[in-house]
Amino acid sequence: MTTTTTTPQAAAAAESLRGKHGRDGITSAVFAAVLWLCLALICVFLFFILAVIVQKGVARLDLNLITNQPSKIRAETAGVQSALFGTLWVGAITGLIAMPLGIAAAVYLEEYANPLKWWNRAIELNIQNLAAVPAVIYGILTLGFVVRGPVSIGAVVLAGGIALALLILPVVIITTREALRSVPQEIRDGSLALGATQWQTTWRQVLPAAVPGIATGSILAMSRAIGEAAPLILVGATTFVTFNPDGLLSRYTTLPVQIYNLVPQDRDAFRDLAYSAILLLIVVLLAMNAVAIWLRNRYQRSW
Amino acid sequence: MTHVEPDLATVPETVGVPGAPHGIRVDLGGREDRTPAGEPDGVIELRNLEVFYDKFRAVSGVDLLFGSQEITALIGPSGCGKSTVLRCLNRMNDLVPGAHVFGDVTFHGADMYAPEVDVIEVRRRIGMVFQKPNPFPKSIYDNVAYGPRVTGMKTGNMDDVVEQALRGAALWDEVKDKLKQSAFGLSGGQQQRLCIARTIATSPEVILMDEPCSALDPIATAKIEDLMVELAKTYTIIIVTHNMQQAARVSHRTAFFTAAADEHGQRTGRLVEYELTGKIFGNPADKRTEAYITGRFG
Amino acid sequence: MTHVEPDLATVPETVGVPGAPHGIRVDLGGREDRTPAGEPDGVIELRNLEVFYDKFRAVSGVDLLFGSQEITALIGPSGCGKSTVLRCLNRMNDLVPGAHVFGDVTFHGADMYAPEVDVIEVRRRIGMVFQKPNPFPKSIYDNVAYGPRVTGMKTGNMDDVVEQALRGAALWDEVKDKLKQSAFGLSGGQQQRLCIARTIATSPEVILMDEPCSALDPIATAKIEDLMVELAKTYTIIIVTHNMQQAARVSHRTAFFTAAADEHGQRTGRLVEYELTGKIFGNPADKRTEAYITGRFG
Amino acid sequence: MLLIAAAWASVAVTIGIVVSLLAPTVTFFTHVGLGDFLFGTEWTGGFGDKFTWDDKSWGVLPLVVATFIITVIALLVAVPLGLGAAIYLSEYASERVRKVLKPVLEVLAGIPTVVYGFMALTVFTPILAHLVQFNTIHNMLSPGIVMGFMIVPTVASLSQDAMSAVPLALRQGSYALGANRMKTTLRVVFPAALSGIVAAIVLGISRAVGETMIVTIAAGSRAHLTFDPREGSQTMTGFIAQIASGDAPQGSPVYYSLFAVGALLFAITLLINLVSIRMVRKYRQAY
Amino acid sequence: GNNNDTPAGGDSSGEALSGQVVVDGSSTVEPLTAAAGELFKEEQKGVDVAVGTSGTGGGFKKFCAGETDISNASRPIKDEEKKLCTEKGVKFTELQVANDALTVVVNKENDWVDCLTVAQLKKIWEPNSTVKTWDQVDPKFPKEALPLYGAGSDSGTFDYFTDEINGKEGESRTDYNPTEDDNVTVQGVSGAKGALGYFGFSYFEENAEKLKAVKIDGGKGCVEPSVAAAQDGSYTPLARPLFIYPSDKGLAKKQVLSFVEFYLEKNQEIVEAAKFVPLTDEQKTKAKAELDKLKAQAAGS
Ligand SMILES: Nc1ncnc2c1ncn2[C@@H]1O[C@H](COP(=O)(O)OP(=O)(O)OP(=O)(O)O)[C@@H](O)[C@H]1O
Ligand SMILES: Nc1ncnc2c1ncn2[C@@H]1O[C@H](COP(=O)(O)OP(=O)(O)OP(=O)(O)O)[C@@H](O)[C@H]1O
Ligand SMILES: [Mg+2]
Ligand SMILES: [Mg+2]
Ligand SMILES: O=P([O-])([O-])[O-]
Repeated sequence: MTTTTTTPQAAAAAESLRGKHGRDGITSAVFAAVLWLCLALICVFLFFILAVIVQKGVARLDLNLITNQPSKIRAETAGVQSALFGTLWVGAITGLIAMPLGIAAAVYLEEYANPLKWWNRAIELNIQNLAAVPAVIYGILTLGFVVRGPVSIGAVVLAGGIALALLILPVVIITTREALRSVPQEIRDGSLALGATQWQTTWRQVLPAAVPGIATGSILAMSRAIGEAAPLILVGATTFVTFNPDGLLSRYTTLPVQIYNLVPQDRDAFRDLAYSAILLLIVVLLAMNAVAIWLRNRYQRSW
Repeated sequence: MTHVEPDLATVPETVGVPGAPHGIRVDLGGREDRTPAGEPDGVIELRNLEVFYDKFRAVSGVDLLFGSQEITALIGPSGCGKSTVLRCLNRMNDLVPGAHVFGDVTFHGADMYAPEVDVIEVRRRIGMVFQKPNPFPKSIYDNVAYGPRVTGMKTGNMDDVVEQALRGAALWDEVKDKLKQSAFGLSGGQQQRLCIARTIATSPEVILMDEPCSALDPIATAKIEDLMVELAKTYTIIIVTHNMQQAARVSHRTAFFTAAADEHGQRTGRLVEYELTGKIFGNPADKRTEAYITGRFG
Repeated sequence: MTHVEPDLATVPETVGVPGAPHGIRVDLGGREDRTPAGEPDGVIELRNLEVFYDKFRAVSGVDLLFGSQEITALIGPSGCGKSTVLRCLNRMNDLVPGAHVFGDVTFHGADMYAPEVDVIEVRRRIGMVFQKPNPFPKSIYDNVAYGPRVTGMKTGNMDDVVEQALRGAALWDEVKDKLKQSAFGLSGGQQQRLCIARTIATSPEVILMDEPCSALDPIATAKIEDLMVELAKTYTIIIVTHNMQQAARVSHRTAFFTAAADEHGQRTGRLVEYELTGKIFGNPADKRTEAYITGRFG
Repeated sequence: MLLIAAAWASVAVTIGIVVSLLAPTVTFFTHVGLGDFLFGTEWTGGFGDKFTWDDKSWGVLPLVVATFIITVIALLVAVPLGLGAAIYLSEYASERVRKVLKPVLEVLAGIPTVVYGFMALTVFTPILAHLVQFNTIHNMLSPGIVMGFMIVPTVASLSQDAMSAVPLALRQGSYALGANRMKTTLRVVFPAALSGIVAAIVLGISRAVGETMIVTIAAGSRAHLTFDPREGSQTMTGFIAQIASGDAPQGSPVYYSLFAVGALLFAITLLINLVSIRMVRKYRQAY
Repeated sequence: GNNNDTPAGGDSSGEALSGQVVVDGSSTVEPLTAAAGELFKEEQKGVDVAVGTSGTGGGFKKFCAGETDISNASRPIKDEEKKLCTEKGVKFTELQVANDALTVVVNKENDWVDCLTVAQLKKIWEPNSTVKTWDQVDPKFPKEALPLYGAGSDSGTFDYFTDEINGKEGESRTDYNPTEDDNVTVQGVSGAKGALGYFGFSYFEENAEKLKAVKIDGGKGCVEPSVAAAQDGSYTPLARPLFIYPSDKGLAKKQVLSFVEFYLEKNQEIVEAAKFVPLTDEQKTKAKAELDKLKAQAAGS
């Protein structure tokens, strides 16, 4: 495409188009480099943390970790089975409480509530606020109402599940609403125009279409819950437990709580164990995140 | 959204309408002969219809009588309230927050907005097809069977119902081998016909269509237009369209709307002219209608 | 997006074009007399232009010579590649991921795509106005001053530059008292003129406009059209429009594009006819042009 | 109806929080003046029931200041990094790069805070000790920095959403006037997305203020008024975690102080959040 | 599980037990009870021992509320606590399970201090103490900052230390780093050259390579903390007994009684596994007698 600059006039035009913004180009490049550096730094930090954990944790990442119970005597073969099971129990309870409640609330707000009514707006604002309330506050709430206070079930696994369910409830509601909102209005109109009721439309069209979004959001919320320690320490997850929970009213510990107790331990063997437990927890969480991402990519729909 | 340019070879040849004042050529598809004369034999009637969205008056003072087994086209520039009027006819406006409907809307003479009326039944008997094909994310079969299922219709064999509806929508031959496949696999025109089949499956009397072809290419458009003409033998059809050629080609009667601003700058849609389609395009009574159909605005 | 219905009183009366084959009435706004004869005195020239979006060939084989201080209209059905061609003219296609431009694009004979060309300079000298008015969320003043500032133009007093540009866009009187107010407070038509002022402020030679009036009401449209005619005394203007009446009213020359599908179903845009506007609307050489301007497709 | 009940559950939770915090807090303030609480500079709540109402050592300022300092440090890390990353992802990165990097950021947000806490204590504090002279292993600098990285995804992801929501037309308008990418980003996109960006930062602040494990582990449990980030000091959340895990005897002053601090924390995050919601509302229809 | 408790009564030996033993209280005693629980589980697979660390004071609060079966304590129960338990109808028995020597520790690199007198410790720790650097303790010491780590106020260790050093239980300066978790003290002291802290002997033993124990001069010369010194009483005033307090209600459950029996009978083995200071023969005999009384009680009820 360089055959055209023949006439003197064209040569002048070509000259006039030539770069006058060289310095501009340099600042621009520096700016891009700085941005790139920001991302690089974040990634370096992440990989550094993961590397430290893997390096220190891989030594004790053996079968003992999940087949054995914690031990004060035999640091070298101690495991975290009770904590792993505790985490699963608490996670399951959290999910069973938060998901139906959160999804139901989201369906109400998105499909039924009249957004012009003040009380619905109040609920909405309230949920946004709850999403920013610190986790320890949920711990205090559960401690005051469930562990002691009116319900008084004590420091049992159900109480831990309730604390975490309250914590992620607003997140589940918000992400579910997002998912419902992304189901196009045409689907609803189409169903209603055929004579389906609002409930049939919601149950048979909107919810199934929103399942991937709801699942993704819920999994991310659950993975946040499973990594939480602060509220559980408040509601009395016990530190030394050598048995797996066997019911809703069983005492328990969870992986984050166990890690909280293990890492600063004096014997190196315990610290290695702590890092393995961290590794185990992160593997569980990354697996959950991966499922969420997979779901998102797999079912992402362009309507 | 993709917008498809017509393949010229398939655009039907148009014929000049004798007496069209400025020579604009509309194609009446050889259907002038079927044009009913005089007042239509009404199925749905609007009297002094007025619709508000909150405080905003979207349309006002609309009187219309829709003829049975006819195709009525609603035309007019964007924002003049065509869709609003159409949504009044099967109470879809109930779903729009803030929408309020005043005036009389009667179906075979019965007030459609009376408190005792079952809105579900209204919607079953007055079906609707939308601008963008909106199949459900289900199989083709389930799309068609959805309406009969949710309305609890007493149908014999569901397979038969589905086949009937798909045949009615001129889609059966194209999909009969892949009924269990997702409806999203169909082309836009097929999807729109599927939506029509879905509507037919609930045995409605009236079918409302809001710009049913505006997302389709000319070939698909031609198919849907043929289908509409076919369906008009059984159903009453009311169609909103932006495409005047389409209105001219398929409809028996045409209602032209426009929106005029009042002293406060509020723009309210009004019915300008309602006439046999041949008359509207051949010899409009109103200057505004003429300006619109000759392409000077809109 | 609101779409405004025209106030009929302001739609200019049209005049029949003698010899227009089917009586379509186009308004040449009394500018036939200015129509230059023969080959235009070219500012930008396209030779054998071909544009791909990834593997998709959007337009192909376009040869065009845009005349200096003329208004050239690009018309054609949706998807025929008008916007694509327009974006080649100031290298906006560089920003579209996957877009590749082949063939020659010359500006005063100089290759616009040569490696040593500063694209910033190209865009400063070949301004662009978009379909939807897109003022920045800044004050009116800052909107106009933005271009000179970011391109580091050596201007004297910025206030003067802003005033000149706003006057050039016939907006000064309407906004001179509220220069510090947000541009979002302006009406759609004013916003579009602001965008034109913004473009003028960088002293371009050419102004590209992609359907600049399609989001405007008829009054605003009329103002912009008048402005274009005025601007054509100083600038070279290339406008994409869907509105044939508009093309007929303002342009000196018209290029008609269409897109035809090849054997694989790939639809590639091609230039059908490029002629003086009076000729295109009065006596098109190509059957497809005729079909398009008589409203039979598109 | 069940659905409505579910929606009201969120309100019930709020009422529960307020009720569970309010009554003990009121009791607390019958003994300690609000002014003494808010502006007192000495906090001995950590000494549990050894202290009585008369000790006049219920000034919450040390906890608040520590919370503030750590939050500021966290923001100094999170805001530049988060915004840099957001701008890169929104304006510079290709779709493919974005698809890879966003999940990476999410991983950062998914790492349990206990882990961050121990990383701060056992890895970052020793590294920082090469650069800064610490008196104790507990300090506010290290948890602040680590917390900053923890909230980077919050800031980055929401800011990126805000910037991506800026209409393409504005960018095109800028490019067509001859602006380059940097100028378009800084002068058009960034200002247009500012309300969303501010909201993202505010959400980051409320996460930092409410974060517990990192500070409990790495900032120590000594509540004292200091503005020196090289020293450790207990934060509000740290105090709550310490007392609650030590099981404060019901009825003792420290038991009530737990709720008073909890109420203050709740009030602060509520305020921050209301401001952010207001801000988003106000500028939402900007374009 | 907690719902399959085995009621006590009859001969429990050889019989397979099940159920939970819920223990809370002193963080000093926790490793010992946890070790006992672990060893017990080898004999009784069905019994689960859960051990919490709320501190001696915190533990008694739960204990008296009936939430736990056994409370660990690093000091004898106080009169107020007794009263609280009586009010709530919780009866209990005190059993000594080990000895301890409260150990004052400094950083390994601290080469200026070897022995501290009680008076010097008091100067450092008394309420409103203004000591901030070592030279304020003794002009011979360098001017090195003196960060302090100590037990949290819910702990028996705090009560014991303040009582012995400052002369009144609970009296202490407040501007130190209080913690229920002795590992934090280990971290803190090993992390700063001038730092000083105190905790139980077993914690020191496990961290002997990281920390340096300070000899204590209680008036009879400098004495190093050691097993022997703790047992023979020469390590004054910081040698102390460690206890468990089973409740009568707890002992009514077979698995709890059996656990307590095990705790005392296998005391030597448990104490060694957990690296604590064992009981003297005299203390053992006393504990045996208490145990027999309990057994008789259980058989009688
Ligand atoms: N849900 C709504 N809330 C508020 N105003 C509405 C709503 N729907 C439509 N309107 C307004 O009512 C007027 C009529 O709208 P309507 O959609 O009926 O027009 P239309 O003729 O169908 O236009 P188009 O051809 O663009 O579809 C318009 O001014 C529109 O902005
Ligand atoms: N960014 C893009 N990526 C891929 N394909 C594109 C892109 N932009 C346009 N196209 C395709 O290129 C063809 C020409 O598009 P273009 O926008 O130039 O048409 P147009 O004539 O301007 O149409 P309209 O009148 O609808 O604006 C169309 O088929 C369009 O789908
Ligand atoms: Mg409409
Ligand atoms: Mg275009
Ligand atoms: O935990 P303590 O042993 O110090 O009570």
